[in-house]
Amino acid sequence: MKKLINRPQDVVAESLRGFALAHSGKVRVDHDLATVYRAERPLLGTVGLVSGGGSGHEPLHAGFVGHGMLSAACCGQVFTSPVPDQVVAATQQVDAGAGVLHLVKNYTGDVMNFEMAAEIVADTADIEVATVVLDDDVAVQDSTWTAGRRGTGATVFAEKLAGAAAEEGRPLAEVAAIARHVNENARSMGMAIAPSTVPTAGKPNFTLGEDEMELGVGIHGEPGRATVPYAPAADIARQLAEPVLADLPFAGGDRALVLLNGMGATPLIELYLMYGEVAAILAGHGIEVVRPLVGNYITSLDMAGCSLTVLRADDELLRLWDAPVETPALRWGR
Amino acid sequence: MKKLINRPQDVVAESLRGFALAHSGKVRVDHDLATVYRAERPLLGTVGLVSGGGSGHEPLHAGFVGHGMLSAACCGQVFTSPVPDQVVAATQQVDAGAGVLHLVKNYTGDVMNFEMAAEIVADTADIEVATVVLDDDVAVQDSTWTAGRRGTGATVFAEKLAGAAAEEGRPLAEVAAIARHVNENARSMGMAIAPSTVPTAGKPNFTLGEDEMELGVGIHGEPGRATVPYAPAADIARQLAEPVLADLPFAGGDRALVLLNGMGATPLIELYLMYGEVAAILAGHGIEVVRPLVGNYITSLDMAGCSLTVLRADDELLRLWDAPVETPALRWGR
Amino acid sequence: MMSAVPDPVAGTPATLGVPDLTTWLRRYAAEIVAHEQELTDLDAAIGDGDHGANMTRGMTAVVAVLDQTPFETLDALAKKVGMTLVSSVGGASGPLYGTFWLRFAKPLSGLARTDAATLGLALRAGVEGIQQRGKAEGGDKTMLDAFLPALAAYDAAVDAGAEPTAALRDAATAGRAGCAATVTMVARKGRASYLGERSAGHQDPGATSAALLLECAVS
Amino acid sequence: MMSAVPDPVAGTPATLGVPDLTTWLRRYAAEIVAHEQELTDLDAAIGDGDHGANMTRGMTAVVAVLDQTPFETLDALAKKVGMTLVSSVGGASGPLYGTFWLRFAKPLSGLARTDAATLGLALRAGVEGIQQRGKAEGGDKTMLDAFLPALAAYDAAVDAGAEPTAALRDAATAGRAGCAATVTMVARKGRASYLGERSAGHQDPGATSAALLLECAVS
Ligand SMILES: Nc1ncnc2c1ncn2[C@@H]1O[C@H](COP(=O)(O)OP(=O)(O)O)[C@@H](O)[C@H]1O
Ligand SMILES: Nc1ncnc2c1ncn2[C@@H]1O[C@H](COP(=O)(O)OP(=O)(O)O)[C@@H](O)[C@H]1O
Ligand SMILES: [Mg+2]
Ligand SMILES: [Mg+2]
Ligand SMILES: [Mg+2]
Ligand SMILES: [Mg+2]
Repeated sequence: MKKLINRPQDVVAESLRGFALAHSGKVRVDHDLATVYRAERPLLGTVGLVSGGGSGHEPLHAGFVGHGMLSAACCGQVFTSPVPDQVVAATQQVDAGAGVLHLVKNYTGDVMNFEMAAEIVADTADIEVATVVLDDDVAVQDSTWTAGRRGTGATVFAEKLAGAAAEEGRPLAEVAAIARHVNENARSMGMAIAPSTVPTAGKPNFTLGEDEMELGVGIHGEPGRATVPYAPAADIARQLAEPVLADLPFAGGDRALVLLNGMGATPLIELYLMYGEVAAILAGHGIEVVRPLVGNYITSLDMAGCSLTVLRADDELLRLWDAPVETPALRWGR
Repeated sequence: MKKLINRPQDVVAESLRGFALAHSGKVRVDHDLATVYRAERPLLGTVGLVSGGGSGHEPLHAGFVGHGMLSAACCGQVFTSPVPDQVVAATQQVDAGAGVLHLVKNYTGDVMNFEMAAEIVADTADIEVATVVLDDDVAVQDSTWTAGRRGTGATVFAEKLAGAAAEEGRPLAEVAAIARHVNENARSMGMAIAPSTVPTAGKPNFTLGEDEMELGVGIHGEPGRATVPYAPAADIARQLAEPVLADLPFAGGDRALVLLNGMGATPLIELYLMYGEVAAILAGHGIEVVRPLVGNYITSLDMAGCSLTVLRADDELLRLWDAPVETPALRWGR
Repeated sequence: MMSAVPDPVAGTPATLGVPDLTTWLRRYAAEIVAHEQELTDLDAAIGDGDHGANMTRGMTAVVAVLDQTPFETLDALAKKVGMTLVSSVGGASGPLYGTFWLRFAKPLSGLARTDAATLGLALRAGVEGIQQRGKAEGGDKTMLDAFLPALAAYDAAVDAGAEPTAALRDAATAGRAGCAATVTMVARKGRASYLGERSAGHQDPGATSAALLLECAVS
Repeated sequence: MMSAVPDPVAGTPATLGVPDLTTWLRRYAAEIVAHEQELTDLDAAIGDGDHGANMTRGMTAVVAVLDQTPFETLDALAKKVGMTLVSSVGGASGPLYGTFWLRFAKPLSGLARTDAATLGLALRAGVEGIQQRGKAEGGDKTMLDAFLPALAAYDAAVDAGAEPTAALRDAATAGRAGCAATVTMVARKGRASYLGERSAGHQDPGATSAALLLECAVS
């Protein structure tokens, strides 16, 4: 395993050190609790947005802390959800009297740690907490008997759109409703041509032959639902888009926000090419992409591959999307 | 070779197709000549900025077309400079009466093709053209008897800073002087832990053992000056920073803009970690980083590694850096 | 599996005291470190490859607590262990093992030593805590597939009049068997469930660390 | 190296006409395609691995022109070839080979056929064009290391009274030898120069495509 790191156990702490220096003045990092805050104090009476999860998905979540998006991001170890202490501290820090929304990707560990944190906050502080769990990944069968679907690309949309609503001063219930609405109207699917390597593990999580790819992967280097033959981009786009579109289902005339996301080691030249293929398929279904986003936004360390997220948009979501945002990874309007 | 592509020969054209769709309304793409323009017409009396080069370095250059930065980017085939036809057309299109600056990275092919284009423009049109050749890479020995140093990370700074000057309505000579000033005050050095693969070549340009890395690489997948033992990030940072700082040389008290750049396949978590190491070294030399930039800005396809660019800053450069920019890859202030 | 540490329970067959629990935890920490790569590899196959690092981080933190703080009662010790795991592990295993020890503490309130029956209540409370927190059942291919049969075996032994050591030994044997049985299961909870049928054929990492935990009580 | 195409010059030993140059170019295009991987591999070793793709793209464009447009004079044909290469190749080789043909055209102005001496002037003009454009010299490990000895051999043959075919054959032999000599050279121009001493031990890709070009004139 070759990576630009020192000791594998120190990766998250040391990366946060660089992150803090790279964005000083904009964010503040609590290094003891590996938690990133906006540099500016929250506006009194606005809802706080706390998210977090395992590290290795950069820029998610730390890169989305800032005006118009998250109030705080709790960074776990690589692919390991944060602990309740982090979430409790963040919740207390960002509360500005209007309550705090926890945005949680649906993984057993994330759900349980945020749940314990919410219990602790309920027991010890007078802060209203709402939780929205994101589970947009159609690669996983949904069922009450399983861990359910994973939270992936919809998280980026939820953080931006709920963040914009919070910035408008809307109450906790409405901000949470927006995040829930995003989750209900978004679907994702991912694939990989090369696995990722967790630093402390030291070797790839799965192996693939020269003519194989992994379909339905998540963002934790876990193998996907199936190993299938490596295929041209046009074919991959179809294998991602069809299950996504069929699941909601999306229909002709729908407007959509689309994220064509890189898994961390796939260069932009390929992501744009993939986006061209996906856009053609969506156009063929009569779906109008009103806001496309192409790049590395929710990654899986050094995995090579991509994921597609389609979010059915309405005027309100579009307005929230276009609202100013100023974070390390997403910025416009200021 | 596995990539998210269709036919290797079509990569550039198809990627540009997706790029055009992803940024429609902001950029306009001439697909016949593989050239990207701003969607809005140039302001009369402002200098046009044309750059370009081989593809495979995304977001450079196409991702830097827009308000406050480039007027047009001519995209060559992968790692192959554009042809004069592209540059001639771009120069004619973006001229708004104040002349056009060609920003050229110092590679034999780029220099000759831009040179031929400038000759053709001089012969056929009444457009004043100035050319600034960027050669900031300290890995290569400079000499009038060789091809000279490569243009790498300084290009990003030159495009932003000259672009801001052009946006202010300053005359061609001044805009060119800024680009030249940037080049004279910037130094870069790169390294790789894994090589890139040119799609049409189908295999990596060089090979590295599990405990080797390549020091002094450029951005064209070419081998570096030396294969050295793979080392921890702190050590790599030293191997990049020391030759960079010694070359200008930089001195205690200098203020600097710093680019810690990913080569395409290195995830942000590692780039931030590397930035932390570099920042510590710069601080140790008494150099104050006034504007850091961490991410994939000038890449080498799917090469894993990073490069460091340090630009000695003054108040004017800082002001130009902070000026609004609105491009696919760099955006603030609007 | 057998460690060189002498059996702590052997000298006090009828009860388990604070020093015994301390020795158990230290031995577990050492075994986790020794099995870190194995746990990580198991997790890489059907999860995300961090279970070894997670458990090592957690048990290292527990050992640091043991080194620093003397405990008078079993519940104070177990509660601190639970809180330490919750605060240092993260992921699925952090809240689950954390909850195990937090709940384990309750029936032992104020006790410096416990007999076999009360220890059984503590184990049951701990395992039920895992069930409540994780909403999994036996057969879902999780740590419960080690804990549930272990608990049943413990209770059966105590019902038959066994002392803690013997009952824990039966629990460890059943836990290891339960862990082995996860190999053929299709996961319905945790990360491995994403793999569907592909999860069969691999031993569950959490069941493996749970089997280890039980073995460390007696070996 | 020997192609199955019959020698075009053989039938008209004293002169080289438009059909001969056309055949030369078509043969070169075919040989470039046949050697694409080799040129790419050579370029990967000391450059950026695109010389094969570059030359294939350029010569494919040239063949498309030949298929579409009839040419009456050598200079019209050569000029169009040069412009086509400049417009389709890019990189270092595009301007250099483009300039070669653009300058090659000049001494042949208005001619449908050329004798050995005038052809020599055209070759010289072409090679000098490469030198002017690229500012390299012999020994810098570039295509010039094939072209310069080839030109000298051509001139010597013509001075000794050779017809075009024979002179071109000498040029091809010298070009191939010059290309082989690049193996030991340390590059001072082009991308390979970044490697410094490490560039030694590899044959220059541009010298290889140049040697091929000369061989295609006669084989
Ligand atoms: N809902 C659950 N109930 C009980 N145990 C679970 C549950 N989900 C996961 N586990 C256990 O947790 C183990 C994984 O732990 P770990 O790898 O540390 O966390 P993560 O899955 O978050 O990476 C699994 O092997 C399984 O035994
Ligand atoms: N200055 C120069 N003069 C003559 N030939 C050169 C010069 N620079 C490069 N070359 C030739 O060009 C060849 C490389 O061509 P190519 O790979 O197509 O372009 P690039 O180097 O831009 O990728 C080299 O092998 C060398 O023979
Ligand atoms: Mg995990
Ligand atoms: Mg090239
Ligand atoms: Mg795990
Ligand atoms: Mg080349």
